[in-house]
Amino acid sequence: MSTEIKSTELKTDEMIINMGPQHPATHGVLRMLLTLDGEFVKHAEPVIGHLHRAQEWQGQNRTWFQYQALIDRVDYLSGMFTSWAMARSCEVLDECEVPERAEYLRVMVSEMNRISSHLLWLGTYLIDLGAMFGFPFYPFREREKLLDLFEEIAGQRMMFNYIRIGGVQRAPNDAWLKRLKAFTEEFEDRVDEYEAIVTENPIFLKRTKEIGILPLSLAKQYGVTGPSIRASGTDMDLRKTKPYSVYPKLEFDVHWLDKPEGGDTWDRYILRIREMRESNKIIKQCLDMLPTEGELSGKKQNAGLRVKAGEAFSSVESPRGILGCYVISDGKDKAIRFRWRNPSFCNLSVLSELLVGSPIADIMAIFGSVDVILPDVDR
Amino acid sequence: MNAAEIYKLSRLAIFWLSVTFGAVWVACWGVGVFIPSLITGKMPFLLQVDNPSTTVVFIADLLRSLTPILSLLVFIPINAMFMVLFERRSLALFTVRMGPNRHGFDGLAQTAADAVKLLFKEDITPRGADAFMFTLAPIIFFAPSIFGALPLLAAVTNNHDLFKVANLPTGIFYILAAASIPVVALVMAGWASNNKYSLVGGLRSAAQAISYEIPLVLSLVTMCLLAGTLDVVEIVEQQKGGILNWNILGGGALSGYDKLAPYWLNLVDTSFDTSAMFGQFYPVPWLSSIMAFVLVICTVLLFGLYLTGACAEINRIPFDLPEAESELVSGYNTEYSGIKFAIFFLAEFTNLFVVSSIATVMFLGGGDNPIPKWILDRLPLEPISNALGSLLSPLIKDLMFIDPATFWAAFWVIVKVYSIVFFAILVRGTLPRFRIDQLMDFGWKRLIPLALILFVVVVFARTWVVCHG
Amino acid sequence: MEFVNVQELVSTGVAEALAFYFIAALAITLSIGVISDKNVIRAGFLLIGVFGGISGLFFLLQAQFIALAQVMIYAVGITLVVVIALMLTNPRLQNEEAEEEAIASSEPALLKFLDSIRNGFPGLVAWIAFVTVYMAIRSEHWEQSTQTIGEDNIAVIGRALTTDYSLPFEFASVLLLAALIGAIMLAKAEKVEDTDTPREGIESGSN
Amino acid sequence: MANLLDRAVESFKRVGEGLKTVFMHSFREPTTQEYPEKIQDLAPHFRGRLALAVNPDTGDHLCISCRQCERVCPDKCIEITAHKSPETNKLELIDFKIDHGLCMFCGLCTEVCPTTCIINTNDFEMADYSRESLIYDIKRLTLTQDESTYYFDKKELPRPKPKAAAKPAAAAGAAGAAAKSAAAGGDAAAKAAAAKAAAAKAAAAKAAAAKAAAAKTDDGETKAEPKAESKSEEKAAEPKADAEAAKKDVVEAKTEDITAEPKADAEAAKKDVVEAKTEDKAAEAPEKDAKKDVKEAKADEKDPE
Repeated sequence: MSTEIKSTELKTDEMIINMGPQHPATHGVLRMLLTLDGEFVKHAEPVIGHLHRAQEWQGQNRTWFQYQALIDRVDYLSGMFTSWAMARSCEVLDECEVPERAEYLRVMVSEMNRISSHLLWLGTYLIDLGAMFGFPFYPFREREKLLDLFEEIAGQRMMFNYIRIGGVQRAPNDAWLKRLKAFTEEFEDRVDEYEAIVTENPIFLKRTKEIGILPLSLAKQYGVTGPSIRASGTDMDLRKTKPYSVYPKLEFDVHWLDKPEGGDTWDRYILRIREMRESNKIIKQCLDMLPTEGELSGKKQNAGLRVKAGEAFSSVESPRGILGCYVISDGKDKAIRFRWRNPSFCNLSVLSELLVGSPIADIMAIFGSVDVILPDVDR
Repeated sequence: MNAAEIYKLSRLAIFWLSVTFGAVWVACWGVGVFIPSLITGKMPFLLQVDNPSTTVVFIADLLRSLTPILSLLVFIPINAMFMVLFERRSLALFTVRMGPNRHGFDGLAQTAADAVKLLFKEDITPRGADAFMFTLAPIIFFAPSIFGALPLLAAVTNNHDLFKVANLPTGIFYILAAASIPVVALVMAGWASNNKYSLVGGLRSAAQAISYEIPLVLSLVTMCLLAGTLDVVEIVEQQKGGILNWNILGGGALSGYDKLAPYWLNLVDTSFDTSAMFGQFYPVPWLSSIMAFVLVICTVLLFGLYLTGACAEINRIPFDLPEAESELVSGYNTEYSGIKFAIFFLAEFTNLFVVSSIATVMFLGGGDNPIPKWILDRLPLEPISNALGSLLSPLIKDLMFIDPATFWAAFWVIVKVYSIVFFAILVRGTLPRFRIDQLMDFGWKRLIPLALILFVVVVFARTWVVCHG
Repeated sequence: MEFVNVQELVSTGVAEALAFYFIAALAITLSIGVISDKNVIRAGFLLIGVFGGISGLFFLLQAQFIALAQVMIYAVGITLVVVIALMLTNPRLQNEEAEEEAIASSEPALLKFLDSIRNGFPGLVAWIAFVTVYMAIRSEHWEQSTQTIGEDNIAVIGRALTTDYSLPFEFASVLLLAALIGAIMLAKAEKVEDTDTPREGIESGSN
Repeated sequence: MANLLDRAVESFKRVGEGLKTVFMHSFREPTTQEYPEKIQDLAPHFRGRLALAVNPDTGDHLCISCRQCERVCPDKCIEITAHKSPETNKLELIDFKIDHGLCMFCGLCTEVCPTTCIINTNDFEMADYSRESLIYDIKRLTLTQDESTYYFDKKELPRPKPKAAAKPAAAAGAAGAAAKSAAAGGDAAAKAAAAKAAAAKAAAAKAAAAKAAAAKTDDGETKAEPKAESKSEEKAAEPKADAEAAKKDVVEAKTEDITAEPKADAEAAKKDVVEAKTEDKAAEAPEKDAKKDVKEAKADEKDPE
């Protein structure tokens, strides 16, 4: 297979193609300015900003209580993590104790959210690769179950507003816990099914192996995090490297691949699959260890919520990587400055290096594999 | 157990197919048999004319000879409409959904509703497009799939008198030539749309079709070699007599075993020298027997090769690169809307039906009953068929309305064709698509060498075995 | 009951003649379109139609095999490849033409005259070729064959190709080779020199 | 070559496994529901369309015009109009508007509401033809009494205490508004009713009851009008008493609604109206036929629409 065509051999014209922002496979509104030589990318430039909603500015113009409700929308597939990152920064600032029960609930719902986010990624990734009509429905079926659970505990399916500064909003009832338990028990089998269809499928292997190789040094340069960098040969996972919440009490593995030359798209795929299984384990443990009684929040949840003056940064390990929130407060009802460190932005920016030299058909395979959520990029 | 949905789907298929086939047959009979017989005064119980004028005879002949074409023109689009529904319902089964079930009885009118909707949509021709070519492309795409299927008519109806006229001695060659035309339409559509994505889609489809036509044609040519003819009717005739005689199982290499089985199983008690007969089929007994099984393996592989090539030829997943949604938006039909898009859409399903029919005729024995004849003879079917025959004799003999052999041939053809279609849908529900260079690699480096090897092996093996003895 | 064969209907004469004139007219119209259409790609598509018409004429002559081969090889195979090669190599054909016209209009009269002679040269060659072929056809004395064509003439063709005419048959494959090489040459027509000057901005990474 | 064959066989096996897994799915029960026929029972805390609850026991409007929700709303989609009554020096609610086109259903307003007046219902079918019609005014926002009961029970909210010293005018106004909204905004009420699985059966009965109630309160209102001439003859001249009686009747009619059969309900409601009438001995009603009265009242309601 020759992926390099030299311009001296064949007279070809370069073609500039705008992929997106209305292209069906750009996951929202990414625009990619591609310079093509035949079918091969010579130069790729992601053009972002179509979804910019001034989320940081809004944080400075809304009270703490109001901003909690808005922040789920930054990364709409894993709203729990954005809420959590903000809550953690504010708790650090406020020196507020989070009750243990709330911590367990946070871990539980976050891991559920991690699974649901990865499930959606799995479905859409297979759509990107062309399995449009059958497989993508399976992960979505499981995701629906999780969303039902979210709806019951948080009130909505994606915009949770569940994790609050100081704790969580609501305690689950027994029926909910039972349903979650049932889900965790059948989920392993479901993942086995996905793997039976996808993982070793020869066409899938052909489409994903040996393409979009991301060397560790490049990944570090661009600040890539999450499963994408763990596929490139590092075990960086905040849950282990900088443990927070009740993660130290839980038993789980961080999967990573020792690949010095860098991981390809298939590696990133398999890591997400493994991560789902690990998250499932964490949820099971949380279900066993969750205290039945206890406070839900260390702070009173009302419109007069205040955070002490000062500045703080803290981060969580979201499904896409390290999600950090930097906040400055002067003790009044609004923050002075919010600054987000979004994993999708870094993961997206590495695309301009990853895509060069690959054919058009691989763009989607590579772009999908780094798992980018556009609102998370543009904020 | 999801009995309800499976039952609904089968009920839908049985209902629709029996109604459609019945209606098409009644129409064919009316135009092709009843009216010509009536005006030439040959219809029993009715007005008898002794010497019909030449004009009347000419009209009668014209009606008869036009019937096959008309039947295809009517049947193929209507059937394609059902295939769309069938595909959607089957995919719903695989994806634990229900599928369209609102319009009409169990969603029967869904495709019709979609077609009507598309009919009323604005028909947009993009600025800068070549309007003439843009309009011509869907027509060129759709027409060959109808006319290309013409020689198959006689093959699938057990060479019924009415459809005999549509047969050609070069049947399979004609079908292949017709099947190669839609590529022109796709390139035309891609170019005329004045859209980069469309253009790339059109070019891809051309590259793909030209590459995969080779293994496709080679597999069919190998089967023609085994059969010794290009005439599809003859190929079907040869395969008669149960599954062991079909081309998919050695192209008749097993017909010796098939014929000798009743003797070996002591079902026929004659003191017949079976070894002499065995020698007729397998001249060098041990080598020939091995070669017969080599042929079986080869033909099964050729069948797979044909299906792969056909999938690529009609742009179905995993070879749907010309309209790869995640890369090329919709490929060559990105700019199409309204009724032109509907024609493209229907033509894709028509093509699926035609290639499945070709597979049925070339590999699966056409309208042949899968049960070997010596088992069928032992089943107590004779009294039933006799009773039915005497009951329906006015319809069969006088009005020539029903031909039992044709009826069963059509029945089995539908079963086989829809099994292949179902398999194609299953594949569509499972596999991701290839990348274009991998597709080319797969075609040129795997399928074509495989086809050539199989061709050579079959040529050698055939000399040791008497096929279709 | 006897059913009438369509082929009989056709061979009665009138129907055949009508079909012939219709197809011939179509083919001639399309071929005029091929040489007169300024858009090369559209001309290519029209050429496919011309070959389709010719294949129809072969059908009328009961030469099914040749008719179908005509469709498969000429109409779909070769012409399509040529069209695709044109699409890939020279998409800006119309613009260049317009530029040339603009340049030509500003030239002095003598140059214009010389130019028109130069432009007329291919037409002249084509005309001479046509006249030659036409004369050759007219000068031949054509006899109506009394031999009836067998229903299954493929076997005859096959036998002929593998016995008496195997050498010409092999030579025919040279045609395909020529088409292949021609396509490559078309694509390779202009060799790009390795120079430091960037061709169109983006290549040098300025964008 | 052997390697190639191995790989081919392996690939076939994998593809076959995938095909088998997909095919075996066709024997599972569908996970989807046929939506308009079957509506999923939504979680009690589901954040759907916003609405204003009334006291499930008394029918009092719960809003105290404290404007907490208006302040906390991140989208500024709530607009409260209230004025301070000169007599009592207390806030009176005039109008309450929520722009559901702006609302993001975060539920903060429900969290801060001190009287659990504003709640998230389970209604999510809010599609409309214009942006303007997404702005709900107090009539469309206020729930009927039994809808409030339904949500109070479902969400397990504490029952509010009835207002001890409810001022007559305010009470009449609020009740009037509530009843009007229930009847006049007929489609809104019917929609809300349809959303509830429990209330689906009694929809007809409710509509009838609501109309009856409206008839009653309408009556009260006309009596309260100072301009009405015919009132000079009245024995029970106090409009306040009338209004109170009417309200009580409504309560009775509605509490019966919940248990009784739809038809019987309607009858009961009508009867109640009749009884109320006879007790009031309203002098301005010339006919004794209560049914006719109800019909007239219905016609009246339709007029403003």
